[in-house]
Amino acid sequence: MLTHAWIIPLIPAISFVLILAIGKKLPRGGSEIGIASVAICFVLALTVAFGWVSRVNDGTPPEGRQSSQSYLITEGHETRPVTEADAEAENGTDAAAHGTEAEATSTDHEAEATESTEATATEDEHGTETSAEGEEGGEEHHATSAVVRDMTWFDSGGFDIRVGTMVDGLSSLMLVVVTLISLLVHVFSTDYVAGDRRYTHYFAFLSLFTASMLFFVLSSSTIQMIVGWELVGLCSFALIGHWWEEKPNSDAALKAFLTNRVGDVGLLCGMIILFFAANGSFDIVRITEMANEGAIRHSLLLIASLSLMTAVMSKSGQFVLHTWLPDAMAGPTPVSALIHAATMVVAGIYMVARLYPVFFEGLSIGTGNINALAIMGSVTLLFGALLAFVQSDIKKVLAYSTISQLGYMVMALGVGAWTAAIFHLFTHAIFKACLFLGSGSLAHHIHSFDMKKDMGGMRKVMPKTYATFLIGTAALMGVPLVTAGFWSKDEILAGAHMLGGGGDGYPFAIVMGLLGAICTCAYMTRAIWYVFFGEPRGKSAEMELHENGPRIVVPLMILAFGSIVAGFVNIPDGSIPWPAKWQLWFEHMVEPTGTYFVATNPDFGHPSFLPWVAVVSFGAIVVGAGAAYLWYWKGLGPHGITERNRFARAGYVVLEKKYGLDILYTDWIAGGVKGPIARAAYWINQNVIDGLVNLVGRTAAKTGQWVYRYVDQGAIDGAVNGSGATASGAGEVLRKTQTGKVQTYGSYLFVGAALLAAVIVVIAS
Amino acid sequence: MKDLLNSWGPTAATFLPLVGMLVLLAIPKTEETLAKVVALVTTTSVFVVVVAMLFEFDYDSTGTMQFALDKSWIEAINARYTIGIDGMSLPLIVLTAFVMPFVVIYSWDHFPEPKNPKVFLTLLLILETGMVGCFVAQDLLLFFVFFEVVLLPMFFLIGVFGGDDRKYASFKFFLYTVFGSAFMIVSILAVYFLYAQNVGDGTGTFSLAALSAWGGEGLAKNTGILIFGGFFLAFGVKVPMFPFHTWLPDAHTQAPTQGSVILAAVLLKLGTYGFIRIAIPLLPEAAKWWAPIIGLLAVIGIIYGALGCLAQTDMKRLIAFSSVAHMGYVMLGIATLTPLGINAAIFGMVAHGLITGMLFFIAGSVKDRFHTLDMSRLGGLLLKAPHMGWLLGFSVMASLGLPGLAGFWGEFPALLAAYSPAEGLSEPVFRTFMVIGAIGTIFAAGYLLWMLQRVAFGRPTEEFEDEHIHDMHLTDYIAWAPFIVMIVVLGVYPQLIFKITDGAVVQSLAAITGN
Amino acid sequence: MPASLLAVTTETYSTPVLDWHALAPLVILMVTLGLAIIVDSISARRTSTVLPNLAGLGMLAALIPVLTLAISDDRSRELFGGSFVVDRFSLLMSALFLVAGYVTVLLSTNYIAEGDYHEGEYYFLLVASVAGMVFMASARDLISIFVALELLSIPAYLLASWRKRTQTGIEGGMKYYLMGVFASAIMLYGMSLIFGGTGHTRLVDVGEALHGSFGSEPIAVIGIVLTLVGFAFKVSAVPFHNWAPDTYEGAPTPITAFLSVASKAAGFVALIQLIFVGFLGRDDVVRPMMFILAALTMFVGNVIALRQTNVVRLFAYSSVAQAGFILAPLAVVAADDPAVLSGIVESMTLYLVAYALMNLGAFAVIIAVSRRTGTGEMDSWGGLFSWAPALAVTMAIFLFSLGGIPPMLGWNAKFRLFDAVVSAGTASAYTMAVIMAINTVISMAYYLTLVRRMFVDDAPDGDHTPIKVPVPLVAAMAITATVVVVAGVIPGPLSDLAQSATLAIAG
Amino acid sequence: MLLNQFLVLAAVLFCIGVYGVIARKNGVLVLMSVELILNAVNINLVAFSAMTDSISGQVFALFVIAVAAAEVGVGLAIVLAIFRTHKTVDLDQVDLMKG
Repeated sequence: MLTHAWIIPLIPAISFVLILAIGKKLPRGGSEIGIASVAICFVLALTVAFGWVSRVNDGTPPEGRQSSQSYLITEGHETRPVTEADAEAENGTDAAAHGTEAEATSTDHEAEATESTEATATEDEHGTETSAEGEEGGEEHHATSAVVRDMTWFDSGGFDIRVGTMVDGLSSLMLVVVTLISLLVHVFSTDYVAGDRRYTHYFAFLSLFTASMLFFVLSSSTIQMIVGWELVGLCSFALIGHWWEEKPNSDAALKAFLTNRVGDVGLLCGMIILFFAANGSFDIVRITEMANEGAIRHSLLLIASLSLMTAVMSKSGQFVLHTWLPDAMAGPTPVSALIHAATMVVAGIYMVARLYPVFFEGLSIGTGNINALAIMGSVTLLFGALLAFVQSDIKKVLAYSTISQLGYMVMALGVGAWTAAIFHLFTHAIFKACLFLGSGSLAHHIHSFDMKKDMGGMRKVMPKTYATFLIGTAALMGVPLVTAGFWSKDEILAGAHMLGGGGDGYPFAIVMGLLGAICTCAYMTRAIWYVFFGEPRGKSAEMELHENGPRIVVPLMILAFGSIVAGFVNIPDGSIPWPAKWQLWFEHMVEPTGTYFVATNPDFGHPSFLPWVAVVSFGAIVVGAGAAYLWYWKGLGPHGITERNRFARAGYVVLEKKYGLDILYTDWIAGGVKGPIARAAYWINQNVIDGLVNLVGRTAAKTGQWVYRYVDQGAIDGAVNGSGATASGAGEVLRKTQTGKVQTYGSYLFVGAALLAAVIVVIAS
Repeated sequence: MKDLLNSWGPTAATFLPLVGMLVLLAIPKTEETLAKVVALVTTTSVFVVVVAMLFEFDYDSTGTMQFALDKSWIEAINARYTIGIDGMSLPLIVLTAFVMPFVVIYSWDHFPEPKNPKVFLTLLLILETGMVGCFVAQDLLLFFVFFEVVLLPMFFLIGVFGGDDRKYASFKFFLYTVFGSAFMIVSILAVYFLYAQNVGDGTGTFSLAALSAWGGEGLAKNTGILIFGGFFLAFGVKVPMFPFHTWLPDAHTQAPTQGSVILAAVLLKLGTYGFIRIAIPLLPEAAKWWAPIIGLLAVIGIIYGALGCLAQTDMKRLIAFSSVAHMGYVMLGIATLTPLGINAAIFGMVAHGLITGMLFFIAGSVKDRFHTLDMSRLGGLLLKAPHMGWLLGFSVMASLGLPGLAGFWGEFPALLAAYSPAEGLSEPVFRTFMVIGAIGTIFAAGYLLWMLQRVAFGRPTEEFEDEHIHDMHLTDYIAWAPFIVMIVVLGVYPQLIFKITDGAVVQSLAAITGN
Repeated sequence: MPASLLAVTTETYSTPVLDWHALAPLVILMVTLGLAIIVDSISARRTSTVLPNLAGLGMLAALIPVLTLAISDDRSRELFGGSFVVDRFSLLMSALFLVAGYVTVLLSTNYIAEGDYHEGEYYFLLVASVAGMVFMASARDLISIFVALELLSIPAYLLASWRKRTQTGIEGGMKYYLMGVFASAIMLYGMSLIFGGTGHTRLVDVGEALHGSFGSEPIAVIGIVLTLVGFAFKVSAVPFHNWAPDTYEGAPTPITAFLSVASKAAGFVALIQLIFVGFLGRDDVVRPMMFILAALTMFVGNVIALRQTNVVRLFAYSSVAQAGFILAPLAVVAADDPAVLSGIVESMTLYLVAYALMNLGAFAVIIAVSRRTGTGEMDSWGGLFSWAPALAVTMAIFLFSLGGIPPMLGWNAKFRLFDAVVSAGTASAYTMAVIMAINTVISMAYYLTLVRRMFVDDAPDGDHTPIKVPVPLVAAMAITATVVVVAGVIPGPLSDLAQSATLAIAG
Repeated sequence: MLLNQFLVLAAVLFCIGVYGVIARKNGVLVLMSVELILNAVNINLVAFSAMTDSISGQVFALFVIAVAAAEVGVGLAIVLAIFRTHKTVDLDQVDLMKG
């Protein structure tokens, strides 16, 4: 199955076409096709994941997988090589990793006549190196290389541009996450958008999105990543603008697409630089290997990684280019859950993780104490968290929360905690999807997301939603030990302490991470208060509310369940009693060990569990959530501090903050954050950054108009028409010489002849 | 059959339309349906011939001239009727032959005012002869003749069947192009005589093969540069490159839909094709001197075209301006003088032809139904005519270079090539072009989506709220579907074109790349 | 003096052996002239169709010996001590004049018959003028050139004044006449200087003498320049062009066509003969003069044409500009490069043929259209396509041909002009080519204006009644349009013809 | 020496003639001026003929005389017609067509 992963994106792609073609005629408007296809994908994704797990565990592809493939429509020669691969793989048990890799690639060559021999050499070579280094390094598990299968996409100018699939732990994980969330969102949507006039189109685009996302995560070449990257952007555009009759919705869609295009410039440039840096190859394995081996100049890697960071900035909502993401909440809520929380927005994270050696070397992550990626992530995580404070729209709270959490992941990658980032990606996808779908469930009847105006006291009417939302929130806050969020966030913070020049790690990252954690707890507590406690307001008071049906609630429950258990796949050593076999199982399975990853880089490492980090982060929860609790439930705290003399307060802070966390909390968190800082941040966000974005748009349009009016129609066209007019004007002047008097003509004739004679006598003699 | 095709295929493809035209002339004016049938049969048979050649084409040697024919033409100056097809021209011939039948089908019930199908179809057929002729001609003079022949029917298409401002537009179109080609004549002759002096033992030649083989060796640098300048003017106007582009928006806006489609799909390609077929192989050294200038004008065109689009209120004019930007990518690819870049350029030509053609079809149909293209009066197309609205969205996405659709493979590889231009060209300069070109993609998305939003999204304006708007006709479906299919197919499997062009391009650049 | 004169004659006189075959075209024309007078005087009805038919047949008949001479052999026949030469060049040109004359008769038939004009004298003068032209094609002596010039001009003055009862008609004729005699007087003065310096009137001898010591004297330069000015007037080169627009406007339209085609061609024939047979020794004089004239003529003619509102005046300026194009190759004459020389003559010959065809055709359409509109104003051409599509298409063919757009004949001819210019390979040659290129574009602008009127504009009065075109006009249009299109697509035969014709003179 | 005097005479005549053509208003006088030029030419031709001892100059002169007669005949007819239509022979006033 690992070599046949290409089927997975194909299924939803076919489903997209089918839904568009015949969806409207089906009893359920095409949603059944969508669900079926995603369900199949999910099963296949699990198959791939199990395949990978077995591959890691014993270096042997699992038996009997072919049976599950037999129903797939494949050409005869496509299934055969796998059998051979399996057979051969059994022989090569001693040199497990090497053998497997070689077979995987060699069989591919048999299958694909178009495959170049050069690629074979690379693959084989890299398989060998992997196993060799694995033994030397004394790693406890075998180095397991990715299964790459590709074919020529096109040849141009002597370059062989290839397309294919690359299956390893990372992509297997993404397959599972994407198909799982997508499946649940599909199911949820059948109820949520029921009766929508574009029900069929909605499911069609969900299918297309799923296909694109799966295509993206399976990419074996960077050009393929670009393709997937843009296609998911298209789906995002289409789904944000799903209700395009209203201008704000289409505005938001445009904004999302255009902001992403800004980042795409970085993506294109970065990928182009890497293409030539790798001597003309888009192959991810090749690029990363060369980056790893130092075969690419550091300056190139630096420029490439900075360019690619722009792309991350837009796609993953990092600071400055994040403004499209909150606006994207104009789309249907399940879309927000799927695209704008769980999957598409982590494409940037995935891209960095996929090309990690480029960033690791380019930004000197292993040896520096500060780098652009870490700064971007940490600023985003704090900034996003602050912004979440002042939202009254529950989806916007979650959107800013997503930005903040994405900031965590980017920061984790920036400080070298690769696994932590991916682990957080995994858990976040689950609990944030849970929260988003929860908010959708809340708003399903009242059709409003305004916490302050239209919600309140909803825990009584929607107990199941309440429960799941609460679990999701707990995971987001990172309630220790029991929630998924705890384990992943904790690992990030621990990771920030791990690498860096002089063993100091990235101290600012830890600080920012903790501050972000406090804010996160506070704003989520605030949101819980507004939504579920107090008296019903607005629409929720006017309407008879009741819990939603199973198609909405069941996905919530599954996700809530996931929000708890997902953390236990990567329990660090020495934290809680846990079977050794399952300790760091996630890391073991997902983190690549081949030469295309930095695992062999001496600067790279893994964080160990740090109890004090856990304690501190627990403290952060207590502080954040507690403060918000006191503020909202008990009405405590200096309400209205913003009205008082800020200058005095500033002096007070400077003097008093060393006295302890409670002072810090009182003035900074509750008063400051809730008040001026968050508001200022929001003001900056709406007016400066967003304003800037809008300004750029407006300026472009204005410039366009100016250029068109003055340069194009004025100068250039003017010059052309002007030369015409000049010729015509000259004609008018010369016309005057035709006086009509014959003797004038006569004088022309004679003077002309005389002048000619005179001139030519001079010239010719 | 095969032999016949081998020697007479291109000739048949070129002159069948003329035969059709003669038949058409013999038909009385009142027999409109018969006229349409004749036109359709003619264009279809051209397409059939081209497809037959497509099957006969030897894809392993795309660099050699196939289906070649060499007959005497004007003996006095050694101009010959030399035609043939190689990998560089094949995609464009197929594109031309592909577009025409569907244009005729679209015309079935969309005849522009004044409704005179006979004249209209006659012009279309003459146009097809000119276009196919340009792509098959392997003799410089023959090429020039076809290059100019194309002008006449297009002039009348715009001038007689165009919009309100058609006088000005047709005039401008014609004069601009004549301006360029007048200088090309001088260059052609200069090449002819310099060949005679340098290698031809006093005998000049217009044979592209011979001239390319010579490649301007032994010429003074400035001579080459000036001669290239003549070609540059002619082809630059046709492309059109900034700052020779101002005829294009007017021509596009005023032309009837079919005219716009052909203009965008094929005519503009004559300019870029001229660059890669004639200017660069003939004068590789001069091309290197010109490349940075072409590149600069190309990226200026990209940004400038985009800015021009943002200022438009008329949908068709916006699409027209977008051509300036898109052809900028094509020219950027050409300016790199690398096989990668020129392959991308050819792909870009085909893709732009399909996509912009499609956009013009839609714009024409919108005009047909709403009687205006003023975007402030349009809106809610998706509500009024959902199928057309979706297709507009599709075309917009293709046009802004969405991967997976054809537009991307013209754009991205061109940028890719700009990173590493041919030897002797300044890398920093071209990398700057690359970045500017990449920034241009933002603008492309900007104006196209802006147009989509204003035309398709939202609700219809009061003016059209209650008016019945007919969604697509059967002829629309028949005419457009192939375009859409091709856009998707080429987008998914770009090798279809790259495989054809690669060999020929590599060979034509041999003098530059040193192979 | 008389004694010596007598002595000379008695010593050398012998009865010249006349080659009647070579003279046959002229003889036939002369016979036609005589017949025309007789028929006119005995014919009772003044509006009979006999005269035009007679004139036309006479010219066609004169074509027969031209053809037989052409196919007889390649030898060039010299008569009267080399003053009168019948070679391929003169034959081709004679044929051109005869065809042009015939087409003019076709154009005139209805025009003259329907207007209040004298018919008998008209055709008589027309044939006389054509005879002068045919004579010019063979004249290789200063005297015979002069006589031929006057023979073709004096009838033309009268023809141009044919509308003598209208103010414009006689005004145009007067201007043509006065400028004509003035120019020929200046030309004669130049010829007298050349004769004085060389002692010969035969062009071949003049050419040899110019290579000698006289050739380097300034007086020779003045003689050459003044002589050429006389023919520059004839081809209406700037600044000797002013008569053309006024005369063209005032003259009967068929005569306008005749003047702009045949008379101009005769001027070029004389120029070619003078330069290639006589003045080649001073190509350094001819080159700058022709460069200046050609450039000025193209620019001035084209630019003023842009501002014309009357179709006939537009064509007058167009014909001025076209003359500039034809002059252009003369700006690169190089005595030492036979390839260039033959290229120049060939291209000019070809262009003259092409120009004659397309201009005559265009005038045929103009006459046909003005039959209905009764005016030459361009406004009256609006929407021609809607009420006379065939006329509009035919006119468009001629206009595009004049502008040099493929696949019309004009394109090929113009290309050959470029070809001839560039073949010299000098800097001034390339400059001239660029000037020609720019002027091609300018000229296209006013040709297009007319096309636009016909196809894009609406009929001025909304009158769409079709037009009735008389048969002779249809014939004229059909002949010219067919040749223009066919020879444009297959230019081989015509250019072969031009090539063979030029061997004799430039060889 | 002798020749030069003839030539100077011819040149002076030529110049007078040119002046007359350009400056005189009366159409008939303009015709006469043209005749002056032609006569200048004739003097030249005959003088040269005598100097070079070549007969063709005299023949040429005869032709010129003959042709001049024909020209003047036509010219006078045209001037007459001008007078009929314009009621004047002042050439300055005959400028209906211009531009």
